[in-house]
Amino acid sequence: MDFRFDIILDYVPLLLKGTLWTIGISILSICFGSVLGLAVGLGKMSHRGYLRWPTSIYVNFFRGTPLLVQILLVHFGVVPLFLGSTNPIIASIVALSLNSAGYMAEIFRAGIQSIDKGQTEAAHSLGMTHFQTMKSVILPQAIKRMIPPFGNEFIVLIKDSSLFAIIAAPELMYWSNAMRSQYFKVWEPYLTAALIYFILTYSLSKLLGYIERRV
Amino acid sequence: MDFRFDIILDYVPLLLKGTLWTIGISILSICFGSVLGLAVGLGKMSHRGYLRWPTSIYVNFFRGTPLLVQILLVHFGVVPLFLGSTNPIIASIVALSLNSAGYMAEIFRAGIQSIDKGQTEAAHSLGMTHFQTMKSVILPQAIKRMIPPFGNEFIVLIKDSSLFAIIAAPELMYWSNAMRSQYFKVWEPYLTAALIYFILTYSLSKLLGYIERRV
Amino acid sequence: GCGSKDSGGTKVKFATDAAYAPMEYMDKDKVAGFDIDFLAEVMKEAGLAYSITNTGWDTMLTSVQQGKEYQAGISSVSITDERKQTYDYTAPYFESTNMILVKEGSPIKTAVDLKDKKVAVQISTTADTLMTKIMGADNKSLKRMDNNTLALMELESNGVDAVVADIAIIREYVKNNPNKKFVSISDSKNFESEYYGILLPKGSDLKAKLDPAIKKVIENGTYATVYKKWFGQEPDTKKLLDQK
Amino acid sequence: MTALIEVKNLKKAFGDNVVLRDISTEIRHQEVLVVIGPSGSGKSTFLRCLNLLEQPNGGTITIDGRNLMDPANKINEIRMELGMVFQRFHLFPHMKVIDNIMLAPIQVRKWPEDKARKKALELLAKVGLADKANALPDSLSGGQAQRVAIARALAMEPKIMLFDEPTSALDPEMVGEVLAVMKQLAKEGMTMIVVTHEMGFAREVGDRVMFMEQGVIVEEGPPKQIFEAPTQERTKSFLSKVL
Amino acid sequence: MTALIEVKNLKKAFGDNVVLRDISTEIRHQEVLVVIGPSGSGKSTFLRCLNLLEQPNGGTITIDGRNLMDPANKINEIRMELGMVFQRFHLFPHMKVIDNIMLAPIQVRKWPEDKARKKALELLAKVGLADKANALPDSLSGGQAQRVAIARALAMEPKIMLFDEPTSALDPEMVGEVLAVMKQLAKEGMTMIVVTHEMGFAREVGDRVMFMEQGVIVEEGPPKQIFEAPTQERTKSFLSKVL
Ligand SMILES: Nc1ncnc2c1ncn2[C@@H]1O[C@H](COP(=O)(O)OP(=O)(O)OP(=O)(O)O)[C@@H](O)[C@H]1O
Ligand SMILES: Nc1ncnc2c1ncn2[C@@H]1O[C@H](COP(=O)(O)OP(=O)(O)OP(=O)(O)O)[C@@H](O)[C@H]1O
Ligand SMILES: [Mg+2]
Ligand SMILES: [Mg+2]
Repeated sequence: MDFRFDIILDYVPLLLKGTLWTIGISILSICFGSVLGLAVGLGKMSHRGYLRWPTSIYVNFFRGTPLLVQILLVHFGVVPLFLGSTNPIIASIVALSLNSAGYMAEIFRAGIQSIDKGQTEAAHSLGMTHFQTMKSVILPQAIKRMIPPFGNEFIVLIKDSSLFAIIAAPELMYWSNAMRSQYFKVWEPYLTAALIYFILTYSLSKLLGYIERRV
Repeated sequence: MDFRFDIILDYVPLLLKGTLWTIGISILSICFGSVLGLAVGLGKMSHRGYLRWPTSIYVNFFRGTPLLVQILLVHFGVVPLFLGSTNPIIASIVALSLNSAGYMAEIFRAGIQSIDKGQTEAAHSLGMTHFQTMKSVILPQAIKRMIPPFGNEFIVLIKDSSLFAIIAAPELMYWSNAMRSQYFKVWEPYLTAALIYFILTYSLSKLLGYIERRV
Repeated sequence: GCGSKDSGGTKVKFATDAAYAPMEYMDKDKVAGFDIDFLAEVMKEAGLAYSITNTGWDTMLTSVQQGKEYQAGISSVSITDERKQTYDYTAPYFESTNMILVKEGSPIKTAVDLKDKKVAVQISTTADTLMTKIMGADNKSLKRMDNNTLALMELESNGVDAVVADIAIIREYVKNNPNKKFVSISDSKNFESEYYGILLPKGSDLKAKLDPAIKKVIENGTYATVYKKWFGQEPDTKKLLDQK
Repeated sequence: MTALIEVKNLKKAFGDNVVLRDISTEIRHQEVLVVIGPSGSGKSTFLRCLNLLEQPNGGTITIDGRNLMDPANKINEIRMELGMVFQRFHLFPHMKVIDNIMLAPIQVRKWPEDKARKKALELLAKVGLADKANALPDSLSGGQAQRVAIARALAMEPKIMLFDEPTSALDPEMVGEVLAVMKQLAKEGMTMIVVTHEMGFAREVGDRVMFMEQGVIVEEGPPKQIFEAPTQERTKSFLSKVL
Repeated sequence: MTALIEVKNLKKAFGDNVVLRDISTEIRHQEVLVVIGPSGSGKSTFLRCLNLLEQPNGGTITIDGRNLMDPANKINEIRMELGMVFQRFHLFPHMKVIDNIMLAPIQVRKWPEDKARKKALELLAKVGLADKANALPDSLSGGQAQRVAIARALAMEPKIMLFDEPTSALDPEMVGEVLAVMKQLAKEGMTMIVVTHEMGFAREVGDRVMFMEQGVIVEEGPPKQIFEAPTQERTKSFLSKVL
């Protein structure tokens, strides 16, 4: 096999630009996804049917269908509805946020339910309200337990963002595809992409391991 | 929007055939992936460096790079090496098994480590060997705890199998793409696919919930 | 790049799927290719400001159909009766035919020989449509790959006996891989000529502006210059102009 | 003198499992009531009903004249009047000892921070842990943690203290230090309900001992009478096992 | 008569934390040794070193003439001679009571199943649980679970039984039934090392009491002497807290 390093070198600036987009899209999505996921997760744990039902459906839908399909629905359906036109970057962030919220909701739920019921009871016995208990007692503890699954979700999200190449969001995979179609080559673009993704996810997992030990 | 149910009806036989392939590929992959994942997971927990190192790298690689890249590597690299020519179905099963083994390894590890250390000590204090303890005491308990993450992994795998459309494995997404290609329509094929994927993953999660309660 | 909000202004916005070298592809971060150069000449002739964005295939199809964000698409889209139900086209601007690529020494001589062989095509192309007709929609030996690069890789790795793709693609590939011992076969009997047109929403008023400009560019020799730049030979402009 | 807590025909079931059958009793101001009984007899459930950690299925509970079952009474205001100490401490592990104690006064009683801190330091001194204000709960021994838990409950200035087996998760040599704090509290006139297996404490500090079994009060009376001359067969047999 | 267990200069540290400093003692055949001491003094670690659940850092342990530190001795064969009972039972929750007891004899001693079953039923009868053979561990009370754990250890026919606070996770009314089984064992001549806070048991059944603190043996001797006339200040102060 004639592996052409020259075309990789040619594309390095664009691949790096794409990597920055990948990182940016992922960070924004995990932020929005976490906020939305917390709301959905709390809704799913609620005693009230009118909160529990729709949030359950939300989680089932976003966890139960391929991201690919969700991307197409957001890109061609949701974004044009609000903006009047398509926009691959906004669609990427919206789709990935909605999708990861489904997973984050379950992470929040599991994290909260992993806290000993005694903590809640102790807070209640002191006269604290449900909201005060959640805010000052449960969430601070739950969030610490959520770091590992949260980290996994972030890693998944970075890899999933590669799917946005199909709606031409200018992230890492998009430029790999451009390289492929210019030179009719598969290995050079995709092995390079794999390496970059690996560096991203591996450093992230090391970072998270470090945070986990520190907290 | 003019939603054309007639072209969906046209494609129903092919979509169903594709669904069967999706199910078949997923089941075979989760089986192979579990066996391999158990081996890798035990290796990762080993005290011996020569077992722990390679298995760690395996897990990091398969969890740290996009499946898309792994598919291409297996399809154009690994399978032709052994068979002399490409074969999309074998490549799908191999790639998905290797990939899910990386995740199953972590599931096994977490499941085993979730069992109270006292169980191991009790077995050891009775004179049981490490292997006997694992087989008769730890694994039977760990496997029960692993049902939920195992179920999640199966669901992820079903959705991931949609990526095999790009190397023309005749699964559900492939026929949806074919439908899109024939009629230049996006909604009909992809919404139909989303619905079928949802039915698959939703029934699976219900089934797993049932098993979990029964065991 | 990303599109701007204002679609009703002066600029005509074109979408393309720049993954089809040499017709249209990404040369680093710029869209390049025959279609792109040709479009530049046409828009100059028509006196219209325009921009072109790489949106990917699906986005192009969907958004041109709506006609709101992108008013036209240029991406080696063959004019077919099926597609005419959903879109309008400008006058044809390019004659293409599909070609077969096989390895040296292959017994395949014509398209009919492909019937019981394994064939790879890019999904959604006219090659896909043609081979679907010859081999049948549910034939497992017909591998509809995500893109032509994968189809060609499939041939290299012995996954298929032949690839069918647009002549420009096959030529570009052979040019790029001179030492790989591939043979390209044209079969005008089974693979009729097809014509590319610019994709427009149904009832678009752009057709009235673009058609004369296209005619002019072809007639005044500009077309031939661009064609030669990309394919190194003279186009058959008479045949193109005769098409309706 | 009228009762501070009045319990009438209290009933509680979990599904089919009837845990409290028909409990009626009164607790007077400054009284120390010791509750004993075998595991599963409903002792904890009884305590937990008093501050509505469990919702009773029937009967009435009146605390300081307020009917707990009346929906007009805010549950959090009632809970402020009852301090509770649990078997397994349930300190908040992510907060320093002093913050554990200050949390509820600030959030619930809306005290300014310096007032809450002053009170917290006072209470820490009282339970003998003035030097542990900035320690994290995980660094405390069991006996220390339980004393902090007592201080935390006292910080809300409750009228009544509920103790649910406060020493049974402790190593034997730490039991004494917790019981000492409780004795001191009783001496200062706190009204207390204590579920415990420490018969020495019951004898010395209890004004009244109540023996529960299978959701009913089998027998109650002054410690001397219950321990030395129980009238019921079941009381006798239980005491023979634990004394 | 020579010693069944001989411990010489035993040392054990976890990282910087030296837990056993220099332990030397002997246990004779049929002797019952009771180990007492405050939390963290190294009592559990001492027991766990005897059957190599912890690897000692120094010193020698000789059991029935075999040197534990000698790599030629198979660790599993040594462990077969020592039955261990833990504070929290550690029954295997996925197996019926009888299968818990039969597991090791079948897998380790390679007994045929019917022999193992016969032995298991015998032992269940002995601990008073003949009717629980087919119950699952989770359905047992604490006292029952601990008696099953004793039967499980006895099924391997060990020469020595080690008990690590076998009653301190139990409700008070269940302590008696477990101690009764242990007394019976002692009477039948089993060699036993018992870590416990049950001073009544120590006095009645113990041949010798050993008081540990901070990884050393502070004092040892017959129960009467240790409880009534301890020579060391530390022993006195500990006993004053727990008696
Ligand atoms: N939240 C609950 N859901 C269902 N059953 C419960 C719940 N809490 C307690 N029970 C049941 O109620 C009964 C009495 O429990 P309770 O904790 O009040 O007993 P107790 O006297 O405090 O026993 P112990 O001495 O073991 O603490 C038990 O059978 C228990 O299983
Ligand atoms: N696996 C371990 N790793 C690190 N330190 C340990 C480990 N096991 C015990 N220790 C430490 O060794 C010391 C003695 O522990 P050990 O359990 O032997 O005490 P103990 O006398 O049995 O106390 P207790 O009465 O609480 O059971 C403690 O400081 C403990 O923190
Ligand atoms: Mg209780
Ligand atoms: Mg211990």
